[in-house]
Amino acid sequence: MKLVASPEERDLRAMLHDLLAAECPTTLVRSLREPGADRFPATLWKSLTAAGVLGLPFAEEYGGMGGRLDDVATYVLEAGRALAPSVVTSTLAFGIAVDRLGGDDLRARHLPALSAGELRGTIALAAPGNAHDARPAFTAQRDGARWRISGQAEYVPDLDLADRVLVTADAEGETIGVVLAARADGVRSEPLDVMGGPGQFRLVLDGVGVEDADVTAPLGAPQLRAVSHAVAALHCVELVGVAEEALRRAVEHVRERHQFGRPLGSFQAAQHLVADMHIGIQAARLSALAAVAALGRGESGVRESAVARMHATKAAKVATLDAHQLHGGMGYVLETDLHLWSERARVLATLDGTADTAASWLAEEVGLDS
Amino acid sequence: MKLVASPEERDLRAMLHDLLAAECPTTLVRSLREPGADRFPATLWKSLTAAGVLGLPFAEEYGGMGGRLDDVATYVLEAGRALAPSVVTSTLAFGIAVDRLGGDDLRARHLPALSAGELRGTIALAAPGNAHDARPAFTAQRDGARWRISGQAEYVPDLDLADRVLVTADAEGETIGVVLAARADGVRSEPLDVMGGPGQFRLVLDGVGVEDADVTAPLGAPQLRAVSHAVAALHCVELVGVAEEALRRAVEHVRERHQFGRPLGSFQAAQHLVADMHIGIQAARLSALAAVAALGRGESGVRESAVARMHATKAAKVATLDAHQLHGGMGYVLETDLHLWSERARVLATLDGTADTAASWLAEEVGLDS
Amino acid sequence: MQFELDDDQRAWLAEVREFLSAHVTPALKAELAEHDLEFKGGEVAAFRRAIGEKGWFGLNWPVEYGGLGLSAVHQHLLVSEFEYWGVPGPDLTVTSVAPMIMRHGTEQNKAEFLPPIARGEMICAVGYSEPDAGTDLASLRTRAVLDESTGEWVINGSKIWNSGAQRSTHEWLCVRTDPDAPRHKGISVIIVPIDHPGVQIRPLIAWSGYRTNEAFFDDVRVPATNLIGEVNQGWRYITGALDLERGALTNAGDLRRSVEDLVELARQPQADGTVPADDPVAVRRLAGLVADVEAATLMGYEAASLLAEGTIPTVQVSTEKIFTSELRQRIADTAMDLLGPAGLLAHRNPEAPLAGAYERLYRTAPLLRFGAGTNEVLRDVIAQRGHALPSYGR
Amino acid sequence: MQFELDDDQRAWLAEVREFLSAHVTPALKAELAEHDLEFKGGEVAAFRRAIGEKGWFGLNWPVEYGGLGLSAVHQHLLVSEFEYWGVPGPDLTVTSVAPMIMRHGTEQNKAEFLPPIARGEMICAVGYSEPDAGTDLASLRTRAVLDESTGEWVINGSKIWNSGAQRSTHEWLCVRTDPDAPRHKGISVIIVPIDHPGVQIRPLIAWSGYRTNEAFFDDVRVPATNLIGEVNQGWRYITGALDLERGALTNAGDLRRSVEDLVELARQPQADGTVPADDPVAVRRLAGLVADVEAATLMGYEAASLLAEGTIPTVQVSTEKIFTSELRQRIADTAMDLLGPAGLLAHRNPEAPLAGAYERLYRTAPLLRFGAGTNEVLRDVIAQRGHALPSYGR
Repeated sequence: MKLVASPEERDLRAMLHDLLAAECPTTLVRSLREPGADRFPATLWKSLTAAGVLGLPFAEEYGGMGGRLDDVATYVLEAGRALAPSVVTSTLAFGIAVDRLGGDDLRARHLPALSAGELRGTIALAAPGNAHDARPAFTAQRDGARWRISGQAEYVPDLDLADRVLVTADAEGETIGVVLAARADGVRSEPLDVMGGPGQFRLVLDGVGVEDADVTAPLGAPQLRAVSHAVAALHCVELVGVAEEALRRAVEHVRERHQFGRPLGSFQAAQHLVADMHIGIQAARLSALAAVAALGRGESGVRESAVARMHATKAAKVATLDAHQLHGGMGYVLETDLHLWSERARVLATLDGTADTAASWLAEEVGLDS
Repeated sequence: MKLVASPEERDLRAMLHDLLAAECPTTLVRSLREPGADRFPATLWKSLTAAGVLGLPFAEEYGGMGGRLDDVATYVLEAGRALAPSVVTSTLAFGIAVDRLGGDDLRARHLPALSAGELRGTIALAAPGNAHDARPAFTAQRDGARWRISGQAEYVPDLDLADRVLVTADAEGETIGVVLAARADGVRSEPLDVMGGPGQFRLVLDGVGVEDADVTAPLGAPQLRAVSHAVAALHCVELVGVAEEALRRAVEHVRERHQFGRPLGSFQAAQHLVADMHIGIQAARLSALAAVAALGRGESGVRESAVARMHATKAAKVATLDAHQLHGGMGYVLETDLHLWSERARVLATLDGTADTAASWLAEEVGLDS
Repeated sequence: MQFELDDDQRAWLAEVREFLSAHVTPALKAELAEHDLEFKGGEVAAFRRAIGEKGWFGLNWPVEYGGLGLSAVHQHLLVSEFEYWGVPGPDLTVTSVAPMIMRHGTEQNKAEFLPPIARGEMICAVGYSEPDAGTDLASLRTRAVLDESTGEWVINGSKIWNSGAQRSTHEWLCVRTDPDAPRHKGISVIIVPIDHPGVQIRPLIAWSGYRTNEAFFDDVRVPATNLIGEVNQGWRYITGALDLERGALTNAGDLRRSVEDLVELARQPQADGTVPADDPVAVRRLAGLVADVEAATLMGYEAASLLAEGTIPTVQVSTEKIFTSELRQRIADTAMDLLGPAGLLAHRNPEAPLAGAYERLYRTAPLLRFGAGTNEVLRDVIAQRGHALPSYGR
Repeated sequence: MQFELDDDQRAWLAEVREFLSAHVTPALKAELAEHDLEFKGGEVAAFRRAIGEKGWFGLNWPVEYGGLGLSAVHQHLLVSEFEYWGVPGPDLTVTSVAPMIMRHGTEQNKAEFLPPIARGEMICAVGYSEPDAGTDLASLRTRAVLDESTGEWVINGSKIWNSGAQRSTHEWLCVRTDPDAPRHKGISVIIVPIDHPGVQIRPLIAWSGYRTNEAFFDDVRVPATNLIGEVNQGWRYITGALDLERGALTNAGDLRRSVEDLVELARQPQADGTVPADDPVAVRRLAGLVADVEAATLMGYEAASLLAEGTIPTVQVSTEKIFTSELRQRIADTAMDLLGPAGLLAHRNPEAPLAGAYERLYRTAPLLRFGAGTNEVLRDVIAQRGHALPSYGR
């Protein structure tokens, strides 16, 4: 037990921080969400690929960096601060799912391309609003040598940018993972206009044909949950990054802005808002990293994931809303950008499950389910 | 709709405030809770009787003042501030129950003596911790011309000081009210050592015989709840008084106490604690008085009672605990008395039901019971 | 205290509701959903005319100023009901500006400005805040200098959060008229027609989608008689107006509607078949909101009752403002939690629950925590004015 | 970062648990329930001797001072585990006073005081606060004057919240030695044997039932060598000790136990047959507490990890102190809500759930919100030291 970042962890974080500061300014973030814009951040993607981000957690034999899930968390924390486009995390989530659920063949076919930045992916593994509910949304039916996949899933992120999507399907009582080409025949994608702009989709599969090679062995619920919780825990880390940046901006504002002849930040009420944001973020940061660590170690991690979500959703919502309070009107107009973090916080605080949802996972873990 | 106290209401409150300030100092409050002390405040009782408090809500034909339930609230608010012994409220609750549930005969036999300060009473009408649950705790069996009452109830206040206790009993499927002599044969009283000292009792009835004249006509649940909610709403008003006094003491302390060369009360953090106590108390005060008014008008008042409890329990707990925070060590030692209010707050916040319990009443009222 | 509406109040509320039943049409609601308050002409304009015809813009003004002479409680009932129905009612011009003109204006001020306000023809944007002075109004720097030769005030400076300027006829403008006096002493209020040369408006779009403005004043000239009341006495007028504004902004009519709608929504099956109200934890949170709206409603009645007695209930209105603005944020957050991912859907999405009302409320809610006096400053007010705690030198 | 115990830490924890299994007897628990920490001799005294024999009073002291030379993480694991078992472990004398003597004391200080502390023979009451100076320590007025003729310090004044003085051997006393210097500059620390003539102790009983004291010093004389470190440098020593004290006070071991016990209790039928955990709202509140205890535990590990690296983690410890003290109050309040009227029963009532533990916790909890630095001052610390916000002149 040693809750201090190692020099390597600090270096990685600093490198990613600098990279994103240089190549992911809010002008980029904003331009990607303009109506009709190309949502793919090509230049940033290239830099992140070059920095090894897309291959961070994968074995070197698949072109990866051989890192731990904790290293992905280091990236995701900075991604949250910079509001880096979610296609990076979605692609990493796809890779993690393939790595953990697929066999050697699926890994070998996808992870090298993914690590090289040449393949983009996403997943539809858990129920919207409940990362713990990994029941398959689709059905798979034998059709000769192929499978026919049908059904629909909602709130699938970055489906518009993905080359591949990993879904789960009920194949006559067994759950299998299926890797689909996102633009195959019978795949329909409908945008869902959510807070903060585009990025979420309804995925409708109407008898899409896949080969056996694109299908995993039967999967157990714990195995599936370990993946959906790992992704959810990474989103918790992202929430922490979002919260940290909202706090940083608020602090910067109240240091500079004077009212009543003194910096706003010299008022005790402002300082206590900052302190409370800080406390909430500390709880969220430690518990989110603990969840990633547990899931990275291969544990079920449900307890840690639940704790992380309960703290991270709250910390990010409070930090962004209180950042608005500290900014006053100055943070409320669109041109000052703060709302971008507030929206990301509220969206991420919803998709894998709210604090109440996570509390139900935790209750079950401690024997309080009735 | 006019939420400003009338001159008459202001006068009554001022009179009661002065009376209690003079005759109910904390030395009295403290002496009544000493182990082995006589818990009856004889001198104060006399003054309150003379001031008409014991007859406030009863018709003049029964020796009462012909006031409204709102007038009782005016007393109870001041009683909360002064921590006036609960035997007064318990006796008023007994009177209100007799008045509302009994016939002319029961009223005529009890209310004049009660108004004259010659009779003390208490009630065991609702389940402990749930004022809305008015199912009878006792059973009544015919025994010739008499009834035999058996069963037990807990957290009956001031049973040691009461001459009469009104309970409800299941008489072969119908619920009846029963007025018992508190020291009749077969009545057993066991003290429950609760936070803040003596005052609550277990009442055990073992075939106690009563005459028809001591029994009410069959009562419906709404009728019984209207009484238990009226008493609970008065307790909410008492909680408001408790909170107001905790706030007053805290404000006085921070005005006088200097730290870092200035009054504690000049720190913005202290001011915001005070402001938040104030806000909570305002919500509690208005909703508690609204509940008393609704129940005084003869409405079911469940909604208002629930709202009042949700606000009053919270406001009183927060106000007392934050008063401790503002006092620091000075309010934490027994000799400075603050804990007397804190204990009263926590006890009253529990007995008729917690905020969560009250929320379940409210949910039912707005059609959210599932 | 009387916790029930009396006969007169009940009749008044019935009249208001009858009016709303007749005039709140689907076309009006559709226009509001699309354009908020920003659309000139059309359904909202017609609705405003209908209000003017009832004389309700001056409902609580004395009869001598063309008002109906009704009480602050009538005003409160009307405003809350308009909020409940989700339509704009009497705005700050009639609820805050006009009362200050009545109380402090010269006879000429009253004669010149009150009748057009009562008819709904004169609408003021409120020019208090400046880019470098947000909550700290007293440090404002917009200057007005009297040109003795022409008898005109010459105004230079700028204002921010100048909401509604794009559909207003005048500015109720706070200016510094004595730069040498202590901060609070050299301030005056001047009425400036918005179409005057030298006035320029630049839109600012808020997170809520609401449009507010910056306003610039470049050698703007108005007659000396446009000064309200006495010169250098403006601080009193604007603090009085602000108290009234807070009162008007903090009714809980819209919050009551939000919570009622949410309770109803929670009882319906969602797209995935689940019913939010089947979850006792969701029900507990809803019950908390219901209880809070009840308290907020009572706070509103109390403030109105005190106003009707002739006091400006500064502490009560501060309490109500803090309570309702923080409640608004709780409602929005609870609603989004209860609705889950579907709650993220924005209002143009046909599947959005209640046309995305709560997604929007989440974005709208922050404003009232810091607007109209930050909740921090108002907490100071409660402590200092309500409990005589010493100022710490702000 | 490593989120698991390593082999060494696991072995250490096993050793601590083995010790506790052997020594935490029903007799010890009974004495603690009856006498808290106040009882001289008896089971608690024997337990303390057993700790001393393990060398655990100086477990994280350097070997040169008679310590075991273990890390702050070992210390943290031990203290948390002792808290979890509900028994007193190393107290402030070893966790805060001794480290300051090691860091700042003269060679004679170290030789004279450290060995008896390590043996558990010297126990200090901490004399900081005075009746007129609570949180504002720097305004203390207890005076020490050096009598050049005898080479003795002569001490006059009084202290409050002098906890444990009745079972201590010495005072770690904060005194003013230069009345003319600025507030923070003229302060020194002097060790005063408690049985010296002129020292008087008056009990103060707290709401929790805990006994603390006022201590009076009337011409008390001690040798000049009882001064710790250098004269007029005491402010540094006590602020350092206070940071360590906060760290020691804010472990969440007892809170983890409280929550685990409450979860267990909630699953049992109460006297009236109802099971609290059948209520999803109760379960939701319990889950919140479980999540909070996990976060508090991680905060404790983080602070210990930083301490082990040689930094005094002021901001982290402030965060942890605020979080755990407010959590303690939530646990107590939630428990009482869940238990209903039975939760009001005090500990001598045989029917009280868990011997009235939560009724008592409700009374104990307020202390740690204001004690050891009020949470308000510590929030200032987080903002000012953690985020470089300007001091407002406290």
